[in-house]
Amino acid sequence: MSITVKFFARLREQIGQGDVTLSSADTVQSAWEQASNGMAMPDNTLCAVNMEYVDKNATVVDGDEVAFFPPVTGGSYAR
Amino acid sequence: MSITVKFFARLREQIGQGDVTLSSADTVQSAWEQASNGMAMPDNTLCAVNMEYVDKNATVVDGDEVAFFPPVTGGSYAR
Amino acid sequence: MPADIRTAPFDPWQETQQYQQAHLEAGKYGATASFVGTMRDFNQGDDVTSMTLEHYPGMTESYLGKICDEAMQRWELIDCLIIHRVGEIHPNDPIVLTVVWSAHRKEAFEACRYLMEELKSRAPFWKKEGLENGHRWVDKNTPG
Amino acid sequence: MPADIRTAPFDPWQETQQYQQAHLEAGKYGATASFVGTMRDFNQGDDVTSMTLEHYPGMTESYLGKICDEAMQRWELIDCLIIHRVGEIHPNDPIVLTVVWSAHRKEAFEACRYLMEELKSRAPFWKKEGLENGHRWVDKNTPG
Repeated sequence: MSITVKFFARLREQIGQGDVTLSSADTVQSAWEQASNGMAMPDNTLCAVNMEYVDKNATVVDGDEVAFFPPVTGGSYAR
Repeated sequence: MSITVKFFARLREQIGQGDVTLSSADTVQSAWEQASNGMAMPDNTLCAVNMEYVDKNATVVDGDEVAFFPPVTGGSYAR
Repeated sequence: MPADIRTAPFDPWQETQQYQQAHLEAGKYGATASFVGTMRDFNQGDDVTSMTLEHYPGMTESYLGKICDEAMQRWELIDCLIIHRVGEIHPNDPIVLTVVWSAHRKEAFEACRYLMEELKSRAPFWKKEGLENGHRWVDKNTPG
Repeated sequence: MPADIRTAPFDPWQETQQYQQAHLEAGKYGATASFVGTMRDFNQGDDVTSMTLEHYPGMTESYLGKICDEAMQRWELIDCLIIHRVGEIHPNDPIVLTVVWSAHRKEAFEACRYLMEELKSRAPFWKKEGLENGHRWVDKNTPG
């Protein structure tokens, strides 16, 4: 079994990869640490486990999909 | 010259006519009295002079169009 | 910024699309809020068989135009559209369409709702329900 | 009550009409409130040449569905529709459509605005502006 880590948008580009597979991780924070190539987690980072928003201290179990992304900017677009 | 009086909706049916021409009237109230066949003005009647809402004490001058109607009920329809 | 009275059924989505294509400059509006009021079924336990909307020709157009003007002054909008049916109306017929185009969504939402609230309280329309034998005037607007 | 992601341009008015015809029961809804967010011009004094919307496939659909569910629970509604574009977007392209059908207008207006506010704050979309040489992520949503 394993844990899938996904990075989106700016974070994916900064970390240099979108998908990482970990053999294990206890929390969202520890998944970040193992997968982020040493980059500190930006304060405004949003975290999800299995596509639900969670706190970075949330527990992770085998088989989970953990995702990290910047604040969302959907909807209309006006400059 | 003359004053045109119009009744709409329920008022038109109650009074029995939609358009009345008067030779003169000083106020909206007096136009009602002359044109309404003796019917008292219902409390919730709305009055307009030349298609602008006015008070029933508003002055009327030669050539004006005076209208009387019940509360408005436009927009959608839900029972 | 037209305020139209229609005596025949209209398709609110087609009207919106056509108006937008004809009158709005591409790339300038970011937000479009619209409302459609539709005739619901008569058949809710009584004997209403039809519905007719009377209006005060001239004053109606004038007030719908005024309400658009007021919205344009109160919010920063690009354009407004109001279409209102009159005459005999059948279930599922659109009765009223209000559309607002603006740069941002807050203004569009607020102004669209304003158009509907003002229209319902000030534009000279009266609803009459047809019954099996005769008719009756609808005295009060429905809330909300 | 679908929440659709589209990778190609869509016509919000045609979508609304088609959805309504296919899924809404005639004569049951009295109020339809809708919102369309459209891509505005890039050309406002800087060098943006394109816009791309990235999303989190799976989570996006799940959150749009959740937002519809919440609106259906919070207000008495008949149906909701959300369509959102992703990928490369051009000026004047519709980006998002939200539609709410209900018996009365208050619920339709409130729920339609709720869908947009929740979508903007919770659905996992990210905007990227293409520049002459490279690109940049849009960090903050516009207010209103």
